[in-house]
Amino acid sequence: MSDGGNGGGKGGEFEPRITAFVCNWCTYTGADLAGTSRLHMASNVRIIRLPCTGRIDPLFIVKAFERGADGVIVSGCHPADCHYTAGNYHARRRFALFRELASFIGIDPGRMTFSWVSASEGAKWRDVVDDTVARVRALGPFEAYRRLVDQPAGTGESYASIEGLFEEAAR
Amino acid sequence: MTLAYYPGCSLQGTSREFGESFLAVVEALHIEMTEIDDWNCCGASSAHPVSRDLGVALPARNLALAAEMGADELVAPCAACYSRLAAAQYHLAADTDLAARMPGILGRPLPPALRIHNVVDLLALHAPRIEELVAARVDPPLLKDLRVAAYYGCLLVRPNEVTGFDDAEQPTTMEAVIGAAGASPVAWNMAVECCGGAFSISRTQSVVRLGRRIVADARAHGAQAIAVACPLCHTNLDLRQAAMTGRGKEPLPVLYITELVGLAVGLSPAELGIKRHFVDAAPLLAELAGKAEATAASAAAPAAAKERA
Amino acid sequence: MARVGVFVCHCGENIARTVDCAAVAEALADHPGVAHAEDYKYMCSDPGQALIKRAIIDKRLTGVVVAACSPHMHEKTFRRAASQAGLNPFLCEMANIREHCSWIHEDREAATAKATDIARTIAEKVKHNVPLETIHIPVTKRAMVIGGGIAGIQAALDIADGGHEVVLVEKDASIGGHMAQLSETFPTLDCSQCILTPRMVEAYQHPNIKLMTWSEVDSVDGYIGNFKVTVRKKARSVDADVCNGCGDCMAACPNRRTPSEFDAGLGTRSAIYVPFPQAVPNTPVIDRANCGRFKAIAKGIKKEVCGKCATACLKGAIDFTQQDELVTEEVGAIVVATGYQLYSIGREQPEGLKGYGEYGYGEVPDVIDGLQFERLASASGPTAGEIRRPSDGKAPQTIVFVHCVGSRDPEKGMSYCSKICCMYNAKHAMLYRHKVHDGRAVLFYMDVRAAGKGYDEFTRRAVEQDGAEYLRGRVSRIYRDGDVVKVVGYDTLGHEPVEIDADMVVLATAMRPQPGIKELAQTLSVSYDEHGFINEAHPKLRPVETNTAGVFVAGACQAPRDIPDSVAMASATAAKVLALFSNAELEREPAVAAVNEATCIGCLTCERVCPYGAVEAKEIRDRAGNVVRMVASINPGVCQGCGTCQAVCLSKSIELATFTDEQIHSEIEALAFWP
Amino acid sequence: MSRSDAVARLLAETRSAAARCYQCGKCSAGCPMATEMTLPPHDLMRLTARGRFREVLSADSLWLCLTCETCSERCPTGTDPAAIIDGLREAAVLEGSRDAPRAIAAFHRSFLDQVRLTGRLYEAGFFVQYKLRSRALLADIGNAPGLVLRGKLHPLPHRLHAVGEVRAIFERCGVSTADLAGAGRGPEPGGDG
Repeated sequence: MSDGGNGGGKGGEFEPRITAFVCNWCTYTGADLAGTSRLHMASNVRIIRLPCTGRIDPLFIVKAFERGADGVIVSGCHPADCHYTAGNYHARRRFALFRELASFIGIDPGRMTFSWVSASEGAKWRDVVDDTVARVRALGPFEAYRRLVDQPAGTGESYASIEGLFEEAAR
Repeated sequence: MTLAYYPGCSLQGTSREFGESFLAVVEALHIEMTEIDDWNCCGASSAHPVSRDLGVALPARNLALAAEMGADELVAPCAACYSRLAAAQYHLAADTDLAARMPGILGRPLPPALRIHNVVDLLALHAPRIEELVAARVDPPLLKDLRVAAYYGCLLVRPNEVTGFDDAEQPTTMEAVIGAAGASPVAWNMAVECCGGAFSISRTQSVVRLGRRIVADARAHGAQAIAVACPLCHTNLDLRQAAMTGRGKEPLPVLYITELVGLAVGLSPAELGIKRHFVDAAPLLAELAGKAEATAASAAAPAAAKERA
Repeated sequence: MARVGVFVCHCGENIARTVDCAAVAEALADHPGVAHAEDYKYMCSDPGQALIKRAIIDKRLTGVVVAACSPHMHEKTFRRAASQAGLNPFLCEMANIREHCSWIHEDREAATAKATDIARTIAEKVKHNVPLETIHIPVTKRAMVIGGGIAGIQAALDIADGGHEVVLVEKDASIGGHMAQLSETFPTLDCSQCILTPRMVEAYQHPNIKLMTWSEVDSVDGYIGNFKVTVRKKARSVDADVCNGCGDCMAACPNRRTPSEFDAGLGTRSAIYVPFPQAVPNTPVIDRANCGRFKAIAKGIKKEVCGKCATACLKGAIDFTQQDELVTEEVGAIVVATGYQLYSIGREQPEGLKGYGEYGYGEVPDVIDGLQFERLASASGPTAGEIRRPSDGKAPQTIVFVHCVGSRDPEKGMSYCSKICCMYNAKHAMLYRHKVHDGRAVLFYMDVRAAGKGYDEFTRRAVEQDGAEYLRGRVSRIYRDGDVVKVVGYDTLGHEPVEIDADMVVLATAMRPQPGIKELAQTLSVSYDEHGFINEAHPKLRPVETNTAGVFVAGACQAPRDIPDSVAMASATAAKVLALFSNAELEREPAVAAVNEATCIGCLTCERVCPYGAVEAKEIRDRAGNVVRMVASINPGVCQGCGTCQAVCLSKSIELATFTDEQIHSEIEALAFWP
Repeated sequence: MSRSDAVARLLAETRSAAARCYQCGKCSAGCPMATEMTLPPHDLMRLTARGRFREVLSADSLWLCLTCETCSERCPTGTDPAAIIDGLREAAVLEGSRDAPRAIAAFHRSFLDQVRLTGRLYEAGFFVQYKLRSRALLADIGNAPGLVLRGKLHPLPHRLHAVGEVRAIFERCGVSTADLAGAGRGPEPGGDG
C-alpha cells in the first residue's frame, strides 16, 4: 500500500486493512451492484476475486493475516444458490472448522466475516464491509500473527504444525 | 437370556383368570421366567395424565428391579402394563432431560434397555411348540373349526414407534397364535379399534357404545369367540357385553389368548379360570367338545371298517 | 522477465472524479515487472484500444492490466483487443477501480490509494498468467430422450422438427406413458387418447426420430456434446422388422389371465401382448414371466412347451431365442423425461414409506387408486367406460374420493403436495356424475389447490353444476363392511363425525418418481432430491437444465407435473438442445482444473466434492502394463471451473487455470502492507 | 419449580407442539370419543396452538380422551395429539381445574391413592373409594357381588415391602393425590353421573 503502515489513517486513527475473498458470481457481482448504485462505504477493503468460495483454501486467509491484514471477509452465494451447485457448501463446512482452528492459533474470530451476499444484494455488501471495518477497527491492529512469523528461531516447526492443522480442516 | 415376569395388579385381581391361564400356559410350554420381586403398579391410565414424570417413574422402577435381578428380557401379559413399561423405556431413551432426572426420582440407577414382550409376541415366539403340543394330543382337537376374532385393542399396537409390535393397523401376530392353537382366525374390521379402556366403571355408556360395534362386527364376520390380551378389553367386552347386545342374541364368549392356547394344548377350563367370565363360555366349549367327538368318531368309523376288511 | 503494461482508464469523470488516475499510473510504472503505464480518458473507445494494441507491440508486453470498470463489463472487449495485437487474450486482466472504488468512495486520497492497490494486485496476478487456449468441444448433433410419455414425445418432436436426429428410449413396449391411460383431461374434459395418439404416430413416423421401445439406458459415458449412451434393448421375442402387427399371436395365446399394466390391474391381457390397441409401435412383446414356454424353460423343462403364438404368426416373427442386446448411441444432449408412478396403496412399500393400513392396504377390492378410476372411466377401458366397481361389477351409487393419500404426509408418505390430485378428483367426480346421474360423489379434501388457467373454475363447476359434495377433513379409516365400504371421516367445517357407506372409494395417491430413477440419475451424474425427483440446475432461472451440462429434464420426473406443465418443460428442453446444436462446436473458457499426476496421491477427495462428476480415477501403469497406482483425472469437457477440488486437494496436485495458487498467493502478497 | 412455572412450561410446550398441526381432522375422524366431546382433538390442537388455554383447560375433551393413541398413530404431521392432551391434563391438574368430570377425576384419584398407599392397585379399596368419590353409589353395584363370587376381588390389599419407595416417587414427582381433589367438580357431559 502506498502509504505504508497500519496507522496511516487520517488524524492518526487506526485504519484496518481488510482482504476480501469473494466468489465471482454472487458477491463480486453484488459489489459491482453496490458500485452502480453508488452506495458509499469504507475504503479499507481489497477484493480478491475467485470463481467460487469452494476455491478458497483456508491457507489464503492465514496468508492474508500473515501479510498484514487486520481482518478478512469471505463471501459467496447463498446456500442452494451456488453457481457451481455445491461449492459454497463445501466452503461452509471448511470454514466452520477453520473458525475453531483460528481461535486456537490466536486469530480472533471477530476479525473474520463469513457472509452470503448475492448478486442483487449491493446494500448488504456495503453493510458487510462497514460492519467488518468497524469491528476490526475496534479490535485494533492485528499483531499476533506477525510476531509469530517474526520470531527468528523455532518458528518453522510451529508454522508447519499450524499448516498441518489447516490441512486437517480442509479435509 | 433371563426372562423377568411382571404380573401387574389386574392379573392378581379382576383378571385372575388371565394370570392363572398365563402361568398354566407358560408351564405347559416350558417357558422359564422369574417374577420380579416386590414389583409395583405401572400407573396404568391414571398416572401419565396427572404427571408425566410419575407415568414414567412407576414403570421405570419395575424395569430397574428386573435389571437388578439380571434379566435382559421381560414379559408383561397385561397390555396396559406392557404399554406403560414400553413407553417408559422409549421416553427414557428419547428424552435426555427425563433420563437425567429419573435416577433422582427413583432412588435407583437407570436400567439398561430390556427386550419387553407382550403375551401375544411371547406366544408367537413359541408357536412351533404350541403346534407340537396340539398335534401330540391323543384326544380330538378341541378348537378345530372354532372361528375366533383376534382383538388387539389399542395398547399392544399403539403407538407403534413405542411398542414396535406388529403392524399398527393390520396386525397378524395374534392370528398366527390362534392358527397355531388349531383354531381359525376370522377376517374382521375392529381388531385395533378402542373398546373404551379405563372408562369401564367411570363412563360405562361410552364403553357400551364402543364395545357394541366391536362385538357386532365380530359376530357379523362369523366369529364364535373373541380373543383378547388385555384385562381392560376383557372387562369391557365381557362384563359389559350384556348391556351391548340386544335380546335374543347369543352372547359371544371373550377369551384371553392364553386361555385359548391353554385349551388347545389340553389344559382344563378350570385350570384356566374360564369359569370366572361373565359371558359363560361353557355352552361354546360343550358344543366344540361335542363336535370334536363326532369328528373323531366319523374319522374312526371308516378306519375301523377298513381294519375289519 | 515480465513486461506488464498497465492502462488506467478515467471513464470520463466516472473514475477520474475520485481517483487520481495519473498518480495510479505513475505508481504502477515503478512496480516491479511493469514495463509500461499510462492513463487515458476512455480506454474502451477505439482510440483507447488502439493505444493498448500499440503498446503491446511497441513495448513487447507479456501481460496487460486494464484498470477500469468491472471485468463483467469489458473483460471480453480488452481481451479481444489484446488478441488482435498478438497477445494471448488470457494474459489480459482487468482491475476494477470503478464499481469497487471510484463509485463507492468520496475521499480522493483514500480512493487513489485503493485504486493503486487494486491495480498492483492484478499486475501481480498477470505476472503469473500463462497463455491459454479456448477449449473447443465438438458437438454430436443428435439427442437422446429418455422416456416416451407425453413429455418425452414432445421433446423428441420439437428437437426432430428442429432438424436433428433424436433417439427416443422407452422402457415399455409402447410409447404414450400415463397420458395414454387417462380418460379425459382437465380442465377441458377432452379425450386424452384423442389428443395423444396423433402425437405418438407422428413421433413414430418422423424421419428424424429413432424409436427404441422395450429398451432401457444401461450406462452413459462422455460429456456435453459427446455422450456415449449404452441402451439395453430387452429381448422382445418378436422380430420387429418382420411383425406386421396383425395380432394373431395374441389371439392364439392361451394365457389371458395376466393383469394388464395398462388397465392398472383391472383388466387382463395375454402373455404376448401390446399394452393397448393404439400402441406405438404395434409390435407385441412376450412377457417371459407369464409365458408358459418361458416358464417351462425357467423350470429347466427341456421339451418345447406351447408355442401357439409362433404357430399363429404367418410371418414367422416370433423368436423365442432373442437375447437382450446392448446398443451404443452417440449423442450430444440428453433429455430425461421418465415421468412418475403413483404411491402404492398396497402393503409392500419402499424404504421410508409406510402405506395405509387404516385404508386397508389395497386389500379391499372396491378401494382403488386414481389411475384405476381413469381406466374405469375410459371408453377403451375394461368396462368400456361404464363406471362399475371391481368386486361385483355393480354401478356404484356412492363413490368417495379421498385427497392427499400419501401426499402432504411426512409420517407415512411424501411431505409434498402432488399438485394434480385436486384437479383430477374434481374431474373424476364430474365424469362419474355425468355417467351415473343419481350417484353421489363425496370428496374428502384438506385444501382445494387449483392454481392454473381455468382450474379453479373447473373445481367450482364440479361443485355447482355436478353436485360434488366436498367435505373438509382427512379420512381416518376405510374398511369393507358387508356390501359397502365404510369411510370414517370428520367434517371439520361442519363439526361432525361423518361415516359414509360407499360402494367404491378412490384414493388420490401421491405422485412419485419412477422406480429406478436414482440409479438412472447416478448413471447420468445428475442430482436428485430426497424423494428421487431430478434436481434442476436453478429453481428459477434454469428450470430444465441439470447440474450436468448437456443433460436436461422435463415433466414429472422433476416434480409433480400436470400435462400442460410437462409439455411446456419438454419444449423448453428442446429449445435448450437446439441452442446447443446451433454451434458447430462448443467454446469453453479454459478456466478448468488439471491434475498433476506426478504428485497426486490418489485419495480422490476431489472426486467426492466435484459437483459435476468431472473427476475420475485413472490407473497409472508401468511398462509391463501393471497398475502401479491410481490418480485423479479431470475431464476438461465436464469441468466448470469452480476450483473446489483444488481447495480440498491434500497433496496440492490440482491447479485451476486462471486461478492458480501461485496467482492468488501473489495477489495476497501484493496486498502486503508491511514487512 | 413453582406450580405456576410448571403450568407455564407445560402450556408453552404443548403450544409449540400443537403448532405442527395443519388441521386435517384425521385425529377427530378416528377418535372413538369425538362424538362425546365438545372440542374434538383437532379443535383442541387449534385452540392450543392459538394459546386459548382458558377454553382448552376447561374442555371436557381432556378427560374424555382414552389415550387410545389412534390420533397419534394416524397423524400425518407427527403432531402426537395424545401426548399434547396428556400435557394439557397435567397442566389442568396443577392448575386445580375443577372441570374434569367428577366420575373420571374420582377414578384417577382413587386409583393413584391406592397405588401410593400400597404400591399396587388394591382393587376392592379402589372400588369403595371410587364409589364414594364419584357419588355414583348405586351404579354398578350389581357387578360387585359378581366380581366377588368369581374370586376377582380380594378383600385384603397386598402391601409392597418397599411401599415407602413408591411413596417417595410420588413425592418427587410432585404428585399428591390431593391435587385431584380440586378437580372433578365438573358436570358429567351427557354422563351417567
